[in-house]
Amino acid sequence: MTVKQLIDKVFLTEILKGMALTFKMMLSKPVTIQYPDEKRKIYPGFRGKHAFVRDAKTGRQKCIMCMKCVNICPSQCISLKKGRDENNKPFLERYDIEALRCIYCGYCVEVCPVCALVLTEDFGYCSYTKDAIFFDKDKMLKNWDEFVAKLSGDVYWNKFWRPDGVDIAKMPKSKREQAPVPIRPTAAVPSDTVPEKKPVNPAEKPPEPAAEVEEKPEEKKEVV
Amino acid sequence: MTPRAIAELIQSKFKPEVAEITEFGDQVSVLVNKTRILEIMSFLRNSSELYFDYLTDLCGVDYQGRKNERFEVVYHLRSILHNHCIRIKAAIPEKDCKIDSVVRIWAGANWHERECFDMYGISFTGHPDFRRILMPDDWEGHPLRKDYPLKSDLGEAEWKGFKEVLETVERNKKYEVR
Amino acid sequence: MLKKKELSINMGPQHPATHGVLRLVLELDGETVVKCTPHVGYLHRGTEKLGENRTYPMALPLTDRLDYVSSMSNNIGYCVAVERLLGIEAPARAKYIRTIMAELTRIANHIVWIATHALDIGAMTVFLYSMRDREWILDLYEMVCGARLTVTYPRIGGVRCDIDQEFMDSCYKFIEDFPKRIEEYETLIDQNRIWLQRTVGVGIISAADAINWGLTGPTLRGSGVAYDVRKAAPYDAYDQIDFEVPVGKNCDVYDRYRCRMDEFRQSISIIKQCLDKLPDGLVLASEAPPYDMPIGKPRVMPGHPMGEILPGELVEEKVPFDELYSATEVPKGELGFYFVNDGTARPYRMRIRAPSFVHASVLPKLCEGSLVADVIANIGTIDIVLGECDR
Amino acid sequence: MDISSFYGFLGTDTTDFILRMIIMVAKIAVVIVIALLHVAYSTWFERKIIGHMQIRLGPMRVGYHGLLQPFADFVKLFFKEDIIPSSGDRPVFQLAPMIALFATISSLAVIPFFNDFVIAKNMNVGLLYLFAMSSLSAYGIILAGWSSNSKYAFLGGLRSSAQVISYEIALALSLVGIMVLSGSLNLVEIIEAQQKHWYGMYVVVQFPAYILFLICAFAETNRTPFDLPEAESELVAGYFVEYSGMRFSLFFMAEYIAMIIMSCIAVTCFWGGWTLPPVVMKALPFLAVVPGLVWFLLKVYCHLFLFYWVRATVPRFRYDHLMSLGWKVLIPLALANIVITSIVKFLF
Repeated sequence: MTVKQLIDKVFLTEILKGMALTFKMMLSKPVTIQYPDEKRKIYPGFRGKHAFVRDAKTGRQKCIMCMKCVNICPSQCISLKKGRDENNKPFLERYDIEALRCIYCGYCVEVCPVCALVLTEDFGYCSYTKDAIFFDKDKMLKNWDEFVAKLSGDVYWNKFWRPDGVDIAKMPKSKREQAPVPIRPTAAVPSDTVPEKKPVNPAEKPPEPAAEVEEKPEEKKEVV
Repeated sequence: MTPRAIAELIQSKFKPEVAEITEFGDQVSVLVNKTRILEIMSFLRNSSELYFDYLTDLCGVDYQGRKNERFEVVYHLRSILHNHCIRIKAAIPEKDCKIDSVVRIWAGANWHERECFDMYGISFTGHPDFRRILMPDDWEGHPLRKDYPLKSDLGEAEWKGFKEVLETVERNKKYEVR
Repeated sequence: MLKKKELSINMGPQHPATHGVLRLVLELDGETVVKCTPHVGYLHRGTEKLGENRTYPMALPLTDRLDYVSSMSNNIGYCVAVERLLGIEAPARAKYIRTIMAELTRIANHIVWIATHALDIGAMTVFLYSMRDREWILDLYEMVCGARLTVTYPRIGGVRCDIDQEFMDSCYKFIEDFPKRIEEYETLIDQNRIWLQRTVGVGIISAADAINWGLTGPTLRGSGVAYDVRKAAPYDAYDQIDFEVPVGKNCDVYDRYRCRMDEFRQSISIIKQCLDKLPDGLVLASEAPPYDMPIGKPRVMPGHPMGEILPGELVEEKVPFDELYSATEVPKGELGFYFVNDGTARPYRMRIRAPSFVHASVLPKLCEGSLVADVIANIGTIDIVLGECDR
Repeated sequence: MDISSFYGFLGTDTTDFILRMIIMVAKIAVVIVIALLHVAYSTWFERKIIGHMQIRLGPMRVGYHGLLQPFADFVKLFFKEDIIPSSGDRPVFQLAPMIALFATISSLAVIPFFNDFVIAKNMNVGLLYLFAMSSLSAYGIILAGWSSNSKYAFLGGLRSSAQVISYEIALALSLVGIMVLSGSLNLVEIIEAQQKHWYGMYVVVQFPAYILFLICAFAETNRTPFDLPEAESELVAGYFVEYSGMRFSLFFMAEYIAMIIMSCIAVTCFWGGWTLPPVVMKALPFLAVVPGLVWFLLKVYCHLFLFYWVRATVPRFRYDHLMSLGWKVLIPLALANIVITSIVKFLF
């Protein structure tokens, strides 16, 4: 045993060093965040509460009922029902996400060909009932409104709509051309006055998603 | 030694036991009969040129309807000294669903074999502490078998503790926050 | 005559020091453990069965839930395995990104380990210091993939999205800062005489025994066996990176602690090299399967009248199966995936060789004959997560 | 106790006796209330100190920086359900926390807080009384561990009894040096004896004994690193694992009062109690206007801070190491200290 070791042993050097560290830390700034009062920074692309992108032109969701999200959801928490209106045009009758089953993998956002789905940056949603965390079509749109109300700026872009570093050539056309979505309604039509189930006039509809409505479900059938 | 060479060495040593050698990528598997598995394994463990001192993994596979022998027990062996590995598979028929335990050779096989029994119902003779491991002790059936129902409308018949669980849920309903 | 009877204690499944729902039945003679029987399975979710009924991309998020403190490494292990099975080569950039992520995860995992291990032994402050630093890594995860714990960031054939400059800067800053943080932990415990008394000479397992029991990772390396999958069978960018494998020599809890502390430093060096060398390019291989991978039909023997083999039907001629065992070095040890593939996009058999499962099995060997307090030190030193152990 | 008052009761001077009794009761009430307030705020103080040492904030919600937290805790604990294990020994289970609390709280009787303020004045076996009471509180712990009929609690109780027995000896021995130097067991006289020297504090001449005393005090009060009886990672909570609500808080209070009492003993025996060293008083005579209680409390707070500081820094001992430290290190050192002190005292 060297002299130094002896000194260390008798005078509890290492414990005193530790105590010096804790004392120093006592005077330094704590790292705690007082949560509801201050919030930590959330990075773009955070996978939180589900929402439908409200199309600024039509004021409705952009879903084209291609069933891709339903099919790849690993926890099978999405269900979709396609209805036909009186003109025999398909429309989204039901779209339900059981958020309590969701595992927030974000596959649905990435696979959606028209970027209709988004996992927003809201994470603090909880409730005493399961119904409040069961998102149907209207709630998904409402989630979007709540989310964009907190955003500054005019457009929103989710990084999983077209992930960086992935070959764009392999993405569907609508995805390649997807621009950041405007978050304030651009058309004169206020969103809540648009009837959800109005008879569809093909001329009024945005051409691109309508074109895909016809082909996607067939493609899905092949897959299964 | 390359996996291929190891497989051929095993074949030359235990000619009648080796049923098949398959290769995928750089991995070679040797299908052997289960009767002399302990002998083969001791050879692999103790021979100085092979020296498989390390049992990486032991698991079962259910080939229901696909192969003659329904089950296979798969041993992944590795030699840390020589840095080579091999896969040994022992075919197990459904009727005689047991095989000798290799716990005496690799102590680490203990829990793997218990799990294999738990999931496939393959018995390991000579195992020191043979009982279920992941499933409850009173569980019926072996969940990883291919004929185990994924979803069942049998309700309580699926698991006899199910009824009890339902009763407990009913009893505890009054404590639920509304 | 007085009759002697052991006091049996149920440690767990709800116990602050069993790191989850591990249950140990201890037979005590005074404070000495005579017999220790671990019981696992309280967190069994049937991941292997679930995996057999999902396509390869869909089963990827399941692996997050195995070892939930190092979910990124599990993802990478799974992706590497599936890539080997499907014969896909990830682009170089993706490989480097994965290596960075795997090493960040190693740091994050070891942080949780040192935190809980120290907390079990009573050094509460280390817990909070290290959790502070883990937060940074979780922020890095969130920056790159939007999730903090169950990341699902890698995907088969690469990674989900590229890393950006903000991530690089933050990561550089982290690796610059982190050595100081390690010194803080070490100031509190490394030479502390109480820590030494609690760890040196406790939970000894010799190198031969450790190999025989199938231990891997730092738990094995603490016994002086320099076995590391990153060196033995390199994957991702590990063959282009220069790093050392720290080993212990006394085979006790303290040496395993030292091994992990040294791995912190090695991981920092690996991350630094990867960031420096990071090549340009895409992060997803062009042949990578899409998320909605078509399931396809199982391979059958040629000329079979049914086209497909029905259950229960005996087929004399064998069906070709692809079999692959792929191992990666996750922070806890060797995570192996064994796939049997019948040609569909679903594994016919998915087996997860979880390091925690093997490590938990060695507890009786470590604990028997030692004191109750050593049981706690031993649970800490094997670094188990029950999500992975029970699968 | 002031024995003369009992003579008064038998004699004619009854009013005088009643007056003395009233003063005595008032004194006791004041001391207990202040002690309990100190307990309340020492929990807050501890949580804050340890919080900041662990780069946290500690309680922040109840009142300004959590200042009302102790009361919130009290209200919560008071209204919590009192669970008694059905297979436990019910009367003993209920009695144990009270024994623990009252044994510790009665130690306050002999602590001289300032100039003449001692509840039991002229108690000439003050130190012995303190030792007796602190051992008695171990009964509460042992009984709690036994009566809970839980194995964890039982182990905690066993550990506690062994720990208290072994450290009691070292604790007492570490104070023998003080007794030798002051020639008294009366705490007031010990303080007065310290005033006779220019340094005014025995810590200067008895530093090793002081360190021994501190270590033993940590062990006596079951504080980290000697918190084996309640080691939360091994025995969950040790002897009070089955206790809840108010009974739990009695143990809690007992622990904190014991800590305060240990600090008081350290201050009294080593730091000159309410006095300042004569050399300081001579240099800075204006300090005389500050009441002695302030110095006393300041010294006590410093010791409490030390308790918290150590808790934030060190890991927990293992049982066998604890025992070997007590018997193989502390007791021989304390004995050596006694021998050296006696020789030095004899020679000079």
